[in-house]
Amino acid sequence: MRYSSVDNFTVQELMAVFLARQLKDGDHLQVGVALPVPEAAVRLAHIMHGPNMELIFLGARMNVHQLEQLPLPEFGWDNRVVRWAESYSDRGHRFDQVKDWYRRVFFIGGVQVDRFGNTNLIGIGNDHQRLDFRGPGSVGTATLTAHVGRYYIVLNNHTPRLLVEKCDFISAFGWGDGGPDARKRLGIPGGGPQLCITPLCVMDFAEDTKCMRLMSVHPGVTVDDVKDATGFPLEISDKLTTTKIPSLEELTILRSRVDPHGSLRS
Amino acid sequence: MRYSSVDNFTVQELMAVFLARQLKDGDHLQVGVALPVPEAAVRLAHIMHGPNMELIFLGARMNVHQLEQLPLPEFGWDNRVVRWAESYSDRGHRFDQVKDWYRRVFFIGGVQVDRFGNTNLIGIGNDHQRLDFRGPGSVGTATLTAHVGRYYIVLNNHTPRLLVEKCDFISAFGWGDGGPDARKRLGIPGGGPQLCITPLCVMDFAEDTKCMRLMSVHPGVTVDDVKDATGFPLEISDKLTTTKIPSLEELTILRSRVDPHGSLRS
Amino acid sequence: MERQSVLATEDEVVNWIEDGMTIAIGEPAPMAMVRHIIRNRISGLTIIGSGIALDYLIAGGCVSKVISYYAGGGFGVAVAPSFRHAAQTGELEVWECDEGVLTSGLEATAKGLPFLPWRGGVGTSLPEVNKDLRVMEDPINGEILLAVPAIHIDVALLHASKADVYGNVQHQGGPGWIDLFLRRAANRVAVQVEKIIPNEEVRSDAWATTISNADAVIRAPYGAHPFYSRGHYVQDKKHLKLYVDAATLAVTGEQTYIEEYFRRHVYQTTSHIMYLEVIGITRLLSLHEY
Amino acid sequence: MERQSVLATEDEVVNWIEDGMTIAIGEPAPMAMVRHIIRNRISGLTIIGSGIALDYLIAGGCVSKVISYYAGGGFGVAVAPSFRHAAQTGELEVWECDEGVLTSGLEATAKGLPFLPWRGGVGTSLPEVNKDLRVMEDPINGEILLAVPAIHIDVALLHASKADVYGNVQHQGGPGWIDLFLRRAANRVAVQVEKIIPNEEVRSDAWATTISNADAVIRAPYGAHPFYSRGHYVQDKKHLKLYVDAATLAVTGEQTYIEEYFRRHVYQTTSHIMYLEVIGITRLLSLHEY
Repeated sequence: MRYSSVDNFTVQELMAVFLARQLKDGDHLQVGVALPVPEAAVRLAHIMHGPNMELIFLGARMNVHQLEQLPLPEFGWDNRVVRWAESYSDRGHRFDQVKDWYRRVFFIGGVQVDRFGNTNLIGIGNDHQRLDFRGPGSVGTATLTAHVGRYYIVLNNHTPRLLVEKCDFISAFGWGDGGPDARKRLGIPGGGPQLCITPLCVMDFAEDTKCMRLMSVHPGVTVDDVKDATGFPLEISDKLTTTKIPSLEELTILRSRVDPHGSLRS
Repeated sequence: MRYSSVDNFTVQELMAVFLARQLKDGDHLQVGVALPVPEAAVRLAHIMHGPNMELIFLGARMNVHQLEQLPLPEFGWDNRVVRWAESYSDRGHRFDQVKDWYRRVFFIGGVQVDRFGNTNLIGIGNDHQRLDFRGPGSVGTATLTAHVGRYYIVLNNHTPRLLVEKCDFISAFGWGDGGPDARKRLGIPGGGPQLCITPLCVMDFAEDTKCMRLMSVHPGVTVDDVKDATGFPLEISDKLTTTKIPSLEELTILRSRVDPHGSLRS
Repeated sequence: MERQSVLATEDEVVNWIEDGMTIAIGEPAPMAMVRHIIRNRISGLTIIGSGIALDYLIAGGCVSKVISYYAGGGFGVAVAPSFRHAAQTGELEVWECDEGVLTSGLEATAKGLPFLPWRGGVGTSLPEVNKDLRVMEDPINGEILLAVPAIHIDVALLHASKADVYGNVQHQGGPGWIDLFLRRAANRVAVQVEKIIPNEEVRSDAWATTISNADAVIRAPYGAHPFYSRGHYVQDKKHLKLYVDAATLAVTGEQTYIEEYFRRHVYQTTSHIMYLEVIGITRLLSLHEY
Repeated sequence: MERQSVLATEDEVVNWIEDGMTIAIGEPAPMAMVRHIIRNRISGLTIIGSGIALDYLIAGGCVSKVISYYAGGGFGVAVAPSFRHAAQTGELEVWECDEGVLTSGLEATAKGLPFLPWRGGVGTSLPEVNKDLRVMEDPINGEILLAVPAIHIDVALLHASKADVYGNVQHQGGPGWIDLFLRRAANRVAVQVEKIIPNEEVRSDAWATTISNADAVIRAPYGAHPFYSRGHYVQDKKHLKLYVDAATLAVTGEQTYIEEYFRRHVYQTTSHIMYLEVIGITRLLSLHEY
């Protein structure tokens, strides 16, 4: 989706800039494969306000704040990103220091996401051994979402089939059946999903119920657009706003230093 | 103890040569700190008949068959031995591959050793928090003896206080209360202690009872010498022999290539 | 007496593999050996693997069960096509897990334990769809955890930069994240390498040795093609698209293209070197990393 | 905005340490910090450590409990003298374990788990003399194992070859076997190093980085003296014998020598550099490795 504003930015660019603003200096940022919006967001944040961020890609740890360009990888498994490494984050034992993942920030998608931020990468259907749609699998999401300090659900689409009342399977536990102690009751230490960012809007989770709640709509999108595209009754924040558009500086840095090849504009 | 044979070898040399003969090509040999007899034995075996042995010292793995000299380390923590390393055996995760320890051979001492080959490095006394003699602690012996293919008890002394009916504490499980299935009953996979080698004799473990049994006495030692020095009633093998003395070749290699400074002769 | 070399041929290693075994496929993908398994029409395997490399073995008819945390696609498909089809029709049993659950099972084996506990997956559907996982209470604080059973591997196949003939392997740019877990849990491990190096080079930087005592080392330059090999080449996107398109068509009933793909790249060749001849040196050299 | 340095002084790090905390001492021994703890008369510590380095802290009056797998001696004594005496009189609580039990407890913490199971120690006295260890049946096959509770560390103190100012540490000749376990289980880690190196040198061999995100890096050349530091110097046997003899006499009631030892090497100095001046450059340079 391309906005016809003065800046003529795309919704992917809007999402990346929004997400970059959520990231704090000192965060350890782990991006999975094939997620260009978070990939761009962590690079932009690192350049703009995160000299002490740590970027974790493909098992390598890096701090590349001083580099002139931090271009997006050409494809998911582009190992050239490890040329920036200062160390390897796992050295053959990926999960030997999850204790310190309270500093980590993670980004997750899904084939289904429910109103409590539980996500499904297993598949759609009733019978696990004969699914209607077989998903790619959980990757590391069950483990990462259990331990990271906070995470963001980032979706490339916003449809009623994707944002559902209840996932057929849960591969990453968000807020379970709801309530602020949903995770604590199960002894899950990580801070849980914070926001869900889609091409239409940004949703947070209501403090008391941990139900997904419309927080801001992107420029040109109406509340009804979002409601129609969502498979569950959506709460609306009483502070509902329009998603803040990228500043000139943000967009300039994004395009010149992070996404010179225009991946987010195609 | 120095024998007045033609070769004039010491009992430490006798023990080292005997032990070297027990080691097979392909064995992975792990020697703890401050055990000069096993240190010498693994080097001698490696040179004489073990081109595919692996020597493990201080977290380093090495195969040094081709070296002219494999001198004993000057002291226990002599890190110069790691200069021969081909890899590090643990890389910060010492116990992440115990599955393959069936290939490992280990050597153990103790402040007490009982008739079933259980060993004690914790201490002597009744009250653990107020011991009569506080030992150095278990090091890695509880774990190693549970998993290694086989191990040898090697003692610098042979006294009734050391070789006891029952250990005050057991830090490494040998054959428990006896019987060939003592280890299997507890699900302990390693092959257990094979021999106990002292300055007086070599003892094995009777097949049916797993009681320590006199297998050979060193030259000049009588069966009564051993009985008097042992704190439990000792079985005598019906194949009792005298420990075979070092050959000229063994002693020459030991002295010229393994122990040029004469640690085992002092 | 001499120290024994473990340098081996593709044929020697494939002879270790019997129908029905559990075989692990590392990352970068050991494609020379993957193709040789397909070429030898081994079947009924349980594969621990991921992504498109896993898909090759499924399309090649070798697999009845997968232990997989991820079978993503790329090149226009979200999920590896043969995996997706076989899983949906029920031809393929899927042992559902995530990375942390899988590595716990692999670590249990390597540590000689029947299980390891893990927290990741608590609250999810994993213990419902995978009955081998048990929800347990920890014996000390009573916390809720998953008990993951030990996962055993008959043969692990890996790809790396270099090794000496004694099985000392050194990766450039770090090993793939799962390779050392697989190595530690496997009864036997065979490592394809870009280059054989002298033992002296190993000793000159012993800390760089990532695997010791490999049971076999196979010389296989460009052996991860069409995937990447760190320090050597990037993945061959054109070739991968060719495969993915052919496999995607195949699951819709049009077998011609995948049959032609396998005929040309697998069945008509008898070795990795012949495969490289089919790909051609021009294409291979175009895949340089920087 | 700039990336922050974690370069710290001995004083800054010792200020993290409060009476009664659990402090881990790596190997090679971080003796500059060990001496600084004694100099600052911190007490009631639980120490995870081993050997003579542990003995210093006990002799220095800092320790009420040890989590130790090994307190061997050397230089004429079989067991570290102050440890042995304090353990025998009951002044010192000993959390009895072996290396595999200890690392299981450290790994549990690092993995965010309340416990880990371990087989080593089954059948031994360890669960009798250490009530924190529980004999358990595994929930899958019913095998007998030990459940080892998570062991938490407030501060881990380590010694290494080199680090950049951002906390990327590289060991020469491998880290001590337990250091990375300690690092992963610790809330904070401070690493003494022989040398500070530029970040570019770290990047040029990222695989050599053994610890990242150290909370503090302390420049301490010869900082492991009188112990060894791989790649730099061997242990100072004469000096260690001096200490062991003094400590051995002290536990027989003759305190003069140990008091003089501590006065000269710890209390009369205020920093590691002053300590090195006491030892003298001639002695230090005599400890070269090869």
